[in-house]
Amino acid sequence: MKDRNHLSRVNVSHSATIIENGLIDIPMLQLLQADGTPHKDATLPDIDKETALKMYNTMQYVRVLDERMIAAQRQGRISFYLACTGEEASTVGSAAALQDVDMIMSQYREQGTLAYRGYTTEQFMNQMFSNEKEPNKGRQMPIHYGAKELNFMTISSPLGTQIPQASGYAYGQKMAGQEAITICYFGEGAASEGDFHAGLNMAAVLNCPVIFFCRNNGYAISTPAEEQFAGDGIASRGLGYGIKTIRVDGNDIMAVYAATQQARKIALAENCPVLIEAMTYRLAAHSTSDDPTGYRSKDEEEKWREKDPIRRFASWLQQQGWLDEAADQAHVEQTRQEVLTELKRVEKVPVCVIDEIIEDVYDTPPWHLQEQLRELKAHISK
Amino acid sequence: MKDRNHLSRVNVSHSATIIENGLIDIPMLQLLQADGTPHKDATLPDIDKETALKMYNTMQYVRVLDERMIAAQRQGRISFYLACTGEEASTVGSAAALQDVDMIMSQYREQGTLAYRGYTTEQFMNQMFSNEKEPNKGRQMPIHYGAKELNFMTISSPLGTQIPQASGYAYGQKMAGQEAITICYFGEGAASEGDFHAGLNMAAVLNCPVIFFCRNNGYAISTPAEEQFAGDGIASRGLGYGIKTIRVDGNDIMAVYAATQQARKIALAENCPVLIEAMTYRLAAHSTSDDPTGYRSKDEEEKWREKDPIRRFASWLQQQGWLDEAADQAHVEQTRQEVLTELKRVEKVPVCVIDEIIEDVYDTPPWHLQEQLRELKAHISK
Amino acid sequence: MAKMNLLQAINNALITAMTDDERVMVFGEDVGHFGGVFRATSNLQEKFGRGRCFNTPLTEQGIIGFANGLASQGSVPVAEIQFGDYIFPAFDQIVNETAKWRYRSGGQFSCGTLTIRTPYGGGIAGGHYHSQSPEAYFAHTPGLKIVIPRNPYQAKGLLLASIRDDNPVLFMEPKRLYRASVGEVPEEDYELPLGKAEVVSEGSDITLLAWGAQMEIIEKAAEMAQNDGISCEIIDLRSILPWDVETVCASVMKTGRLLINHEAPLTGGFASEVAATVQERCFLHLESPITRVCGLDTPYPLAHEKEYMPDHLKTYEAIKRCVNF
Amino acid sequence: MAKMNLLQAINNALITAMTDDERVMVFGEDVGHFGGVFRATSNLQEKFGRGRCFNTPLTEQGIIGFANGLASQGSVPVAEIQFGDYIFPAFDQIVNETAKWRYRSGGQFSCGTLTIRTPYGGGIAGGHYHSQSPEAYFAHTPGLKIVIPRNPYQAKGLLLASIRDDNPVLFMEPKRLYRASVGEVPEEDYELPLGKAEVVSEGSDITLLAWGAQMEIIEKAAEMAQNDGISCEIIDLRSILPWDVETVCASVMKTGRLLINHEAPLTGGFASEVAATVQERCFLHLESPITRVCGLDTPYPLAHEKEYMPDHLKTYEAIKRCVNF
Amino acid sequence: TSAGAAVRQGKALASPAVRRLAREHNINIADVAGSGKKGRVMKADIEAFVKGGANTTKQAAS
Ligand SMILES: Cc1ncc(C[n+]2csc(CCOP(=O)(O)OP(=O)(O)O)c2C)c(N)n1
Ligand SMILES: Cc1ncc(C[n+]2csc(CCOP(=O)(O)OP(=O)(O)O)c2C)c(N)n1
Ligand SMILES: [Mg+2]
Ligand SMILES: [Mg+2]
Ligand SMILES: [Mg+2]
Repeated sequence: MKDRNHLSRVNVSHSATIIENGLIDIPMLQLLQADGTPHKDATLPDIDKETALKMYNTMQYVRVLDERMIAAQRQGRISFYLACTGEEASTVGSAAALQDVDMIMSQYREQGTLAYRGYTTEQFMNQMFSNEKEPNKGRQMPIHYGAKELNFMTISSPLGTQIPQASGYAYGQKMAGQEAITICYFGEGAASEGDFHAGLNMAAVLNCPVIFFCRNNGYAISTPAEEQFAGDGIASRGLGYGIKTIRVDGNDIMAVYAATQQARKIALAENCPVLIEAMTYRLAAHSTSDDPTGYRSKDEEEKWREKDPIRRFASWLQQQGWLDEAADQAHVEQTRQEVLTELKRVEKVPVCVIDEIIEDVYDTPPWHLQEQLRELKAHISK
Repeated sequence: MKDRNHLSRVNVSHSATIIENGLIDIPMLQLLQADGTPHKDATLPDIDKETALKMYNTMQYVRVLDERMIAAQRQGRISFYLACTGEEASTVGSAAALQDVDMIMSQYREQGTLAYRGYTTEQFMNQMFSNEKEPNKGRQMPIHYGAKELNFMTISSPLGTQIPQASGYAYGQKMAGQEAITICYFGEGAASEGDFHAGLNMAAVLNCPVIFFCRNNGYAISTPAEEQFAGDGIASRGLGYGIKTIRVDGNDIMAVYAATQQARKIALAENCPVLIEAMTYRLAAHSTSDDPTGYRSKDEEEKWREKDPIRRFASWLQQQGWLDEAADQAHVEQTRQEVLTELKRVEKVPVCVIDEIIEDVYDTPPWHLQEQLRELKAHISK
Repeated sequence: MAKMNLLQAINNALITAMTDDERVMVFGEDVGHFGGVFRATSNLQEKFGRGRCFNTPLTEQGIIGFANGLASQGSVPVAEIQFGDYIFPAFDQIVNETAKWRYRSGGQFSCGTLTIRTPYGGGIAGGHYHSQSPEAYFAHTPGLKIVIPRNPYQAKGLLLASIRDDNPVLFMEPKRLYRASVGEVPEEDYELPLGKAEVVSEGSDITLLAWGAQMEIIEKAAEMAQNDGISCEIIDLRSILPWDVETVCASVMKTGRLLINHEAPLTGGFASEVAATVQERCFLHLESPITRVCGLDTPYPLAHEKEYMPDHLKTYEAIKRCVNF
Repeated sequence: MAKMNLLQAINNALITAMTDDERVMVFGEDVGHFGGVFRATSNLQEKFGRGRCFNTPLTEQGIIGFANGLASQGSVPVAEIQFGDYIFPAFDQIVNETAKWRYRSGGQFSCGTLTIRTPYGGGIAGGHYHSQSPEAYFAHTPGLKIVIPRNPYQAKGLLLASIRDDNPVLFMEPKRLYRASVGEVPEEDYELPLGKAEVVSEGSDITLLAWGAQMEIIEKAAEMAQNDGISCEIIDLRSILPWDVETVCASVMKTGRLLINHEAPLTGGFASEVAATVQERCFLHLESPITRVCGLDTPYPLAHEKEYMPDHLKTYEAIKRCVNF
Repeated sequence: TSAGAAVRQGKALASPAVRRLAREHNINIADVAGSGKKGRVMKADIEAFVKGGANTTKQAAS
């Protein structure tokens, strides 16, 4: 047995050093200025026009989807919705830096990743109308997407649970010899859960190729970040786990793209986790059940509206001559129409047959569930 | 509503900065050298002879207690024991820096704090023999001490649970306007529990006057620290919570004493938590159920035996002219006798009457427990 | 008296408790300035200050861990878990710590002052993470009390009693009734007894037992049965732990039949405990098998919520089966 | 065949499973080079490498969270929780995640390959944190299977079946029997069925039902009853969820009497589910009330462990009460 | 009928409440022939048995 020395890296001092906030600076990577012009000393990631436009269009797409679905919820057509307005760059930018083989485990505000992967309007609608065409069979509330063929793990409401799960998934990918990683999204609120601690620590110790992507959007429902933690954001925790950490401007899609590309490279090459903290703002209400006027000012929202990630990227694209404003407007309008059309079509699709109520509890329904279904059907037929 | 800005403290950079291990140095406070001589540039805390000797004698006392009780367990006189050999300075040194009004919430290897508070040999024995004289009424395994009059919270086996509890206790002390803090002890293993994360984060956000005292003794049963975490010990996590943090040589009682005094002062003055990481080594087996030869070398143990905290402090005391070696030996021998005598006396004390089996489940036994007791007694009387 | 909905009655109870005893503190996710996602803690922070009503970080295990420590110190914490479905991260703190605190310390310390409030139950299109009724998960835990009110009057009186009872209480609020249930509530301070079921209406042919939001369901079913000439005795259990065996058994001795209704899945639900106990104690009085009308043994579904629910129709059919057995 | 104790049988099953399928991975606190505090995972790291058998940090919620993710990826995790008493921090991951994974995703993903092993039960002077029998806490959770073996032969066959069953299984090991129970175990690969009870011996006057370590107890009690001329049918439930209603009811239809024994506290224990179901299905056959011989409704004590235990004497007395009802 | 006896396997088929009635009348319920489905003993059977009449005994019924 080799000797172990858990003090091998520790230096001695003879007067007390108090380690505290402010001791280290965790800067935020920003490549594009507010007007879309790159910072002078910034090196932009290599990106082709096609990818850039796909990223842009996906952001626009989810913005439109959010608007339409909030309206649909107000009209009572769906029961619930949760928008990502203001945070489109974080999720779309990171998704664009991944490969399709990578598993996405998300919290719930990451429709941008899903749209980028190719989830169609019809699929979105099927999920939100809980109908029989939805692979999750209408068993979960709206926004709990899941798409095996897109390597997008079905969303689960309890917060933080996906964090240690992502470590385990990534460990499995590594053991199976796959050239793939797992990315795990969560909010700065969810990062207070015990599962966050467990997941990050395990990933570090067990060398799991996983990207922990924290959307620090300033709020967890009504709770502001300052009542959520007292440290320097979530990034400052990376050090405590021995996890390489990058903080990025979540409203700058180029910065998010670059940081995630780099994180993926590190995770794969070194078989280790990387933590990204994207600084952004939840411009939307928490969900359609929420009214933010109860806990924050319009003024504060307004300041952030000016940092709109879509506008910033549009400006850059225009500077490249890749985006024509009129065509863009037309495209957005077309998307709106398409969403509306699908919505109208899909809301007529029926829900699953009642037999599905007992499926997927186990691999096959045990006798007692079969009996319960028989009784239920007999009752319904009365 | 005032505007909030969770980015107010964040600087911007235009190229990615990766935050990683090694970025900051968390030195370990050490005041006494291995031979007991103070480091040249060290300022020792003010300490009078009486306090110093009380600390020393308490260390010796628990060393003796541990030896005797391990023997008693081997002889089948008690069912279980857990020694703190090698870690006496961490617990005794920190206890000495507290006031009696401070609440102690410990993990299980902190008999030094209890002995320092004045828990008697008889009390130790009562607990370990689970007898009727024990305030916990023999309901828990040996070493699960609890003493309300000494402000020592009854120990609970599940690891880490006391950490958020300590935050809550301290919050209550603050709200009640007491000039008191809570100290919470735990091992580096327990620090992996989700409760650790919750407890530290809540203490920081809710301004709780609590000292989190981590004994990093290199092992959690058989699991070495390197398989427990990948960061720089537990201290490096303090930064992530925005908690003032001190790392200290856990085998140097003067350093532990100084650090804890300072921590207490900060906690009270600023109404905030302080994290202390004491670097030490579990010279003992994990417990009497454990055999460390299965997972570590004698050689490694030997290296640490040379850092014996008791010897180091003895040397310093001798240098002060406060300790006479012969008298010390005699005192140790006397302690041994006293422990043995109490052991023999107490092992004859009976356990609680059977009626106690239903007490303290609720404030008063509800009718169903009374009925269960009646049936049990009827059964026993057969 | 004032007309209040269930949320207002709870808010009113909290104000009463906090006014009466300054050791009472209310906290949880979003309960501070926002007043909770259901607004049960509205205005408390304004009235009693940030020290006594505050947001916590988003960690249920932390909330209950913190509350346990605070209770053991002598304060009177009323901790909110935002949804009953999210109480499970705190399961260890509740089952291993809260419940065993007094016993393990021989009564030296306890969490007797702790109350945990949480909304539970379905019927709100919430799917399996906003609809669970987890009472049975806790009912296997000596040391806890579990209390569930059925309307605003009950809610205020039982919550005040829970806060003041010297035992930790899990107080579960039927969220389907939060705004739907409205009734007269005394403005003054009053308590209703813990551990006591209430015979809501007397009858002779069968005893119907439920709690919380399902009380409406069995009452509706009883009305339907009444039209068939079946006389139902209706009991609100109110306390799940310890539960009122005496009242329930006295009723079953009289009627000879028992039906228990709960929303949680059948297997391992609390109805099983009731049935097991009653068949033992009232054996020779039973005219028909004790019947459980409960949720299916599946996660709480969304699209088929209506079918899943043990509603008045299923209950009515079961009553007839019992009586005609 | 080889003589093995229960621990060796488990170790042998793990070796068999890991040899057979390289996706099988074994992990938990101290399970790596040390081989687990009870040594159930001895030599696995040596044999199969650190990648497939490893220590985890000390976090039960993390262990199960990690295992859930790993299972959903297609690996076959066998996660150990060091003591059943310490499974509660993982309660959320098990009850809200593991169990609902397949359902919520419409079968797209599942944790079907997951097995959670944990020692449970008392009789080892462990007090309330090393003695609990938490099966009932989990039995209210559709989507889980719960399996408990009574001896080495059963342990190997049931564990292999659990690992290979395409549903998450909580496999609870009676730690009192770890070294105490020794028996012949085939060295080759075999499986015993999940969801099936076993009639261990036939009888006509009363059915005795138990699982795990309590099987010894009811067998002993049955012997005593035999001397009084009472013929007991003895059933090992083996699977707590889903449980074998058919076998148990068939037996009770025959004997007319049922006694259930478990170590966990009475209230809300799994015996209540069995009693509730059997009284409904075998109603007209019951000669006497279904009787539960269980732990007291207190935390598991230390000094009074012996008195707390539902032992053979209490069981024997209860048998007589049933038969002479 | 013999079929009924086979189903009953020597034990009575009856609700506990009916069993109580039998106890109150001090009769062995196994001696009573059931008029209900599969030979279930009903309250009326007990009452008839109490009033007497050899043809209400189990032997007579089988
Ligand atoms: C375990 C758990 N507790 C509470 C909730 C209720 N809840 C849903 S979202 C939310 C806030 C989450 O905030 P954050 O993680 O910052 O994400 P964001 O909404 O800002 O994207 C809360 C408390 C939940 N879903 N799960
Ligand atoms: C929740 C929980 N999980 C597991 C255990 C079993 N256990 C007891 S002590 C221990 C190791 C603790 O190590 P550490 O915290 O470093 O303290 P040390 O023993 O080194 O003082 C373990 C795993 C437990 N008591 N509680
Ligand atoms: Mg947020
Ligand atoms: Mg340790
Ligand atoms: Mg109370």
